[in-house]
Amino acid sequence: MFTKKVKTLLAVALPVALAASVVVITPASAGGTLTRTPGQEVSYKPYGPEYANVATTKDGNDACSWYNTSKKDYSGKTLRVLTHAIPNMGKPTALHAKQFEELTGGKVEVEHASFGDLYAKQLRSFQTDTNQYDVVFNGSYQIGDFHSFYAKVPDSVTKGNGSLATLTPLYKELYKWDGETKLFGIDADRHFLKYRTDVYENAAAKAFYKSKTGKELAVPKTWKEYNQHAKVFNGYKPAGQPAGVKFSGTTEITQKGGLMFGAFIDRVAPYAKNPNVKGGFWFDENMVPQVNNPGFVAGLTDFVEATKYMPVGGKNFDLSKEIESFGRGDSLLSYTWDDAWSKSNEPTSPIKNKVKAAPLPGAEKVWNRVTKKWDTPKGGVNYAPYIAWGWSSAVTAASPAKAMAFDYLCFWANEANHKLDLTIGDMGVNPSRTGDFTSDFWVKEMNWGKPAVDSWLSTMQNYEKNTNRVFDLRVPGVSDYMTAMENGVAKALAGQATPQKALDEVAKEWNAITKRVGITKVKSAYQNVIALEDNIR
Amino acid sequence: MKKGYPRFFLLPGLILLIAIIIFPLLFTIRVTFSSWNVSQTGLNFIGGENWAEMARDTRYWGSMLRLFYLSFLTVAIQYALGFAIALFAWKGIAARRFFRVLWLIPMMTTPSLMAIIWRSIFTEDIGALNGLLSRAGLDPVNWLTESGPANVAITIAEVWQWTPFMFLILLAGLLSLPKEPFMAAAIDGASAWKTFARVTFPMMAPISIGAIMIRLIDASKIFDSVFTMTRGGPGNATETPAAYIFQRSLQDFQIAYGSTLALTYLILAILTLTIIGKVFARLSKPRGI
Amino acid sequence: MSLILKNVSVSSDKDGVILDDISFEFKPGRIYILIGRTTSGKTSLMRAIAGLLPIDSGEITMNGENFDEKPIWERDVAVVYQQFINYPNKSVLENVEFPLLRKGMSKTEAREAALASINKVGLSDYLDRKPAQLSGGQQQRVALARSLSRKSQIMLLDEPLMNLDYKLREQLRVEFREIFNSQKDAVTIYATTEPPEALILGAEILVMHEGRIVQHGSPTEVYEKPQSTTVARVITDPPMSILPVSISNGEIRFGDGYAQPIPAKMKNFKEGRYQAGIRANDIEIAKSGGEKGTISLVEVSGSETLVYVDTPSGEIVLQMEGIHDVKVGESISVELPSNRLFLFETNGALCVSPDNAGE
Amino acid sequence: MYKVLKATFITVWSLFVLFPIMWAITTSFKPESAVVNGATFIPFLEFQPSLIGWKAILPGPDSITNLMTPTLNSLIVTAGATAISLIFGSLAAYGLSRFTYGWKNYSNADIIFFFVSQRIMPPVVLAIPFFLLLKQLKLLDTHLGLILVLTSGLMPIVVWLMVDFFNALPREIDEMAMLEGCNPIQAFFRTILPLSKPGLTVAGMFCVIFGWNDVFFALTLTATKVLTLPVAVIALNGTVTPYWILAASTVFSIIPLVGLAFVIERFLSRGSLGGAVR
Repeated sequence: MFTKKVKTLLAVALPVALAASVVVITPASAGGTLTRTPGQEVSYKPYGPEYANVATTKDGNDACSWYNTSKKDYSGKTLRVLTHAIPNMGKPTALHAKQFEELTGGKVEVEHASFGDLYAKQLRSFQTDTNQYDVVFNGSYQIGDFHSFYAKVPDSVTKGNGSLATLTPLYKELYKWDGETKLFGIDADRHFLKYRTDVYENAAAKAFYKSKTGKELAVPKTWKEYNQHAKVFNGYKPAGQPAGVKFSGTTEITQKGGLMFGAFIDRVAPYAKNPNVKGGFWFDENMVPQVNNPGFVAGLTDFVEATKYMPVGGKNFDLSKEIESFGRGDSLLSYTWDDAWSKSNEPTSPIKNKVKAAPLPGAEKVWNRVTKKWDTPKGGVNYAPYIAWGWSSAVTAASPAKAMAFDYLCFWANEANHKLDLTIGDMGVNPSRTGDFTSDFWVKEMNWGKPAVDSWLSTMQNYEKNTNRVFDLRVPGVSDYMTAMENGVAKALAGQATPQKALDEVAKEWNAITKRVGITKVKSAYQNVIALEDNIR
Repeated sequence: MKKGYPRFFLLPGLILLIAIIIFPLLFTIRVTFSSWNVSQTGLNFIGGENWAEMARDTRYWGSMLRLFYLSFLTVAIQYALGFAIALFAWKGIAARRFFRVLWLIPMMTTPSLMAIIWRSIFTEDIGALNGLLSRAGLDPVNWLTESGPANVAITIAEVWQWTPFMFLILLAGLLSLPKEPFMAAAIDGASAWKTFARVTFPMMAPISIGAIMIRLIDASKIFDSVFTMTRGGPGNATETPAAYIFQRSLQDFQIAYGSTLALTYLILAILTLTIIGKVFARLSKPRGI
Repeated sequence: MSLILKNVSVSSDKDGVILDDISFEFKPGRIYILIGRTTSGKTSLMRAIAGLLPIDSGEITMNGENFDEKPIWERDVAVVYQQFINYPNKSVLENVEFPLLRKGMSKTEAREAALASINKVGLSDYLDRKPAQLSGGQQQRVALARSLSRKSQIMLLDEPLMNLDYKLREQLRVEFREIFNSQKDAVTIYATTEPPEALILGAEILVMHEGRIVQHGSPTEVYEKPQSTTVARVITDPPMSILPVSISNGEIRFGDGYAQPIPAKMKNFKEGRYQAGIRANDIEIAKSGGEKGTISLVEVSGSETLVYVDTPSGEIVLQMEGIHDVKVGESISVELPSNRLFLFETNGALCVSPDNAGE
Repeated sequence: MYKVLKATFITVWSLFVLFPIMWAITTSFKPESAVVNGATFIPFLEFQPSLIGWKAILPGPDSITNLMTPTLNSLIVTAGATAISLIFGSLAAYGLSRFTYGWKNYSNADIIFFFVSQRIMPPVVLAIPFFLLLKQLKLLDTHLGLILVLTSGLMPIVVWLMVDFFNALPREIDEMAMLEGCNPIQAFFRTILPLSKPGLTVAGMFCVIFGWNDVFFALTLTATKVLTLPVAVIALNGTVTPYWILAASTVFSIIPLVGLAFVIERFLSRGSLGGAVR
């Protein structure tokens, strides 16, 4: 009964499949179909109506410009690419794959996966020597798990007029492992504070705050202030509030498995990252986890308190819900990645021009793990921004087509593409090169408000200069450490354990992970993180 | 009869199944004695460390307990509701065919996709349910961030998805019942309730047991709804073994430890289901058909 | 050249012994009637011959070939079941053709033979019907036609008339006799619980009890000289009344009461305890004397009346021609003519049977 | 009273069944703004319907993903796994129904339990070993590989259903066939199989439902070539959850199976499902 159906199915399917393969093969046999001249205009418009409103730009002079790429011939060769779901990274990867195919005649197969699957799929491929992919995408914090499976990025890309030559110095460092560039950085993320100007720059709101607290309202300098503002304005109705949207104090990432560890680190760092204590933020010299020291506990206690001032459902927000919630005007304050920021600057945003950026809040005290005492910071506030990971990609060490793979990535991120990708919000490409930090581009080409852009750019430059920064735990097993931490934090947020008890459990779990992964392995990897934390490189 | 013929029937299926399953099973057993994780690839030998760790893993045993009530509760509700609607769809209902089709539909949907739809219904800020509540002037409920409501939400999603399975099996069973006992009951003047208790229900016992067992097996793997809707949260309030094993094995990539948990789970599940099966068999015997 | 069973035994865990050391030679061209109670092993014996029931020990040979080594489908045994077994998804014609095609007949040959066979059982008008669209009797005729058309060497019929109505039975019995007799080379074994059927079909009777063949012989032989009370009970319908008696002082005495002088045939017997059997139609209502009892049940069947009488010695069943007006609970005396008595040892073995017992 | 209760129950249950489906359908016609700014229910009144979700998944200039190839893959994989499970599963079920197998202390009941117990193992655990197995067999990202793996989960259902079904068919039919010159294999194929259509249909439907809806194995064991429909839909779950696209894809992917509900109902009404589950 079924065999009959299968036969009919095949009778239909086979000709279709054959026809499809003919279409693919035809241009390949003739090499690239697209011919380019130097400096010719680059436009995404031919690639679908969704790109109709995207600006055009001149082709760059870099090594992987459209013109230079069109000179290559990869006819008959195939690249296997594993990337994130559409649109974030998935969209540019697919777009540039199509363009690359047209320019070089090669074939680029793109597989999309959710963030969790992205990690699992490549790790599985690597651990079992299956060699399924030539190019993979990842979060740069996972470098500790993956570095040995990745090929070194050639100097032609990182130096001279390669695509990565203009990365800011901080990010050049972040894509290295033991001094070798292993990640192809196409994005750079920072966490920063986003606040609503229709409260912070509004006389009525300021008066309201003063009447409630007796203090002047200013952009929060500490997490204590952050929480207090959230508390006072929870349920308030700002002047520019979109109709029908309830206002609450703060929108944060609170769901375990939803990148909540990033939010937690933001809140904890200024309490626990002491500029006068060198040699480790996450662990001490003897690899004793610091995750349950009073600094971490203080940060978590704030976090737990803040859940009272979150919008409905706010205790179960992953990154996407955070973006969505703050983007529609749910709350006064938010922090973490750039996305919510971009969202609120989009032309259709209900809170356009009502949001500004500022550095992450600090703390009025900071734990000293050596003296086991709270220190009072210089200037009264300890700032310790978390330099969060961003999207990166890599060419696998086992790939039989490394040259083509690097050419593809280099093209992906060439000057012209990078510039256009920056303007398309949902692609997930954020400023990471020296040229990205001029307000002209954002104000003129993107039509963002100048005050907002200025506050944002100065925040980012502030981070480049700050010397008391926290970085991801870039060691093997980082996912284990982070999920264990998230699980403990989630328990505290849900009220199932006190912050101290929850983090004590995490510390116990961390010891087990360290033991499992191997203390020497973790320790030696952690030295690289310490170098970043202590500004040794 | 020669042995060849009986073998001809059983062996191809059995061998195919064993061939598919034997390697994964043996591999899983072997890997539990290794430390395969994200940074240690391959089958080294570390003795019973994983097993010892599991014994201490309160999160695992907590999820196991949770599974017990979650699976028994959902299957019990599914059975009761499934039986009820099967009785209604059996006879004496207008537009019978319409209702039968309608009530079957949830089973046809992809659980992992429906879990996303359920998430969009229960999501507290933009979800349908709180939207309706607010329109009715009621306060929103923390469907996914409070332990009680979160368990209710998952139960609702599971009941929606799988009651039709019970419904289908039970309705088919009802339709195949012989007519004579019902006539006899009618002649005796038994009330509707008595007919159900004395005739329908006992005659449906064997089929009920089969359906319940299969559902219990599948329900013990509750994963899609939990992982998509709450990720096991708030805290660990809705985490089931399948979700926890998924976290350990595929998110944290602790292949060895995850396999240890899974193997234990498998053994416990087989034991429990065997016992349940025996109990059912005994319960249904005295009334026998 | 015949079907020979040698020491065939089958036992099972659940029901104990099913067939107990059966040895018998079935000759071709003959009809054997297996008679016995429902669980006496008739069906099991047939299933063993057909190969459906594996035997534990012993040997079955057909024409000198060891049957045990032959699988069912090579034994060429035709079976008609008491239930009407046909292929539900095939039409009447297809049902009958099926075994013929399996035997390797060409399509035209098979069709011809099938049509002839269907004609024989009178179903020519129903060729295209599915079995479920036929009455019970018609279904059984399809089954018969299927078996008959095969012309097998062995034909087994397991109470084929059991589930049919009276008239059809009568009719088919007669037809059977003709059909069976026309199959010169085949061994036909016919199982039944009903003695009249056995008598009508004639041939050789095998009486089965508890997995054994307890007596075999021609119908008259078995009927006149049942070798035990068991056989007597099985072979007699309505059932033979069997009562304890004692012989002493030239008298035969039922229980403690009713006594008669011993008939000539029993003169030589020692005094002591025996069992006496008597057929229902040999019993009469006593005009005077006789064994006294109470009527417990009255059955009218056709033109005869069966009266069950409880007496101090045991239950007595008598058959009377015509319809009689007797009521349950009435006292009655019955006369048990001594010249019609079968005398058995207390262990059941036959001592003596009356003259012309078959009448 | 009873009638009122019954009518109420039927109404409430039907609404409950319909609600998520209606919600999915309305959501699939919502623009982003009607989703992320709070719940909306009534088209035109509360939101302006938009085809953005549907355009994203159907072929056309606005398509962000190709669901046609995945649909074809799902069809092939489901049909293949169903066919193999039905063939091998019903053979085994017939054997288990008609013959007695014994090995040491294990009886037919134990063998049946062995089959059914294959469903107990959570697929999560089997992901890695299956991955290694298929890698060794060079079957990763192939239809056959996925079909084999799915078969291990579907065959138990077939065996479970078909053993009961065959038990309900009179043994005398296959005995008769054997007496009439069929060996057991011929008896099965010529007489039992034609009688088993209702049972096979039900078992096949369960296979189709469970096979079509599998996500986990398809996610783990395939990449670009054998992307199945549910996996393609789940891969749309990006940084921002596009509920309107997901809802459209969900509706799209359940349409073929809702057709099955009609088929099942027809079988029910004809009563031919009866013996299938006894």
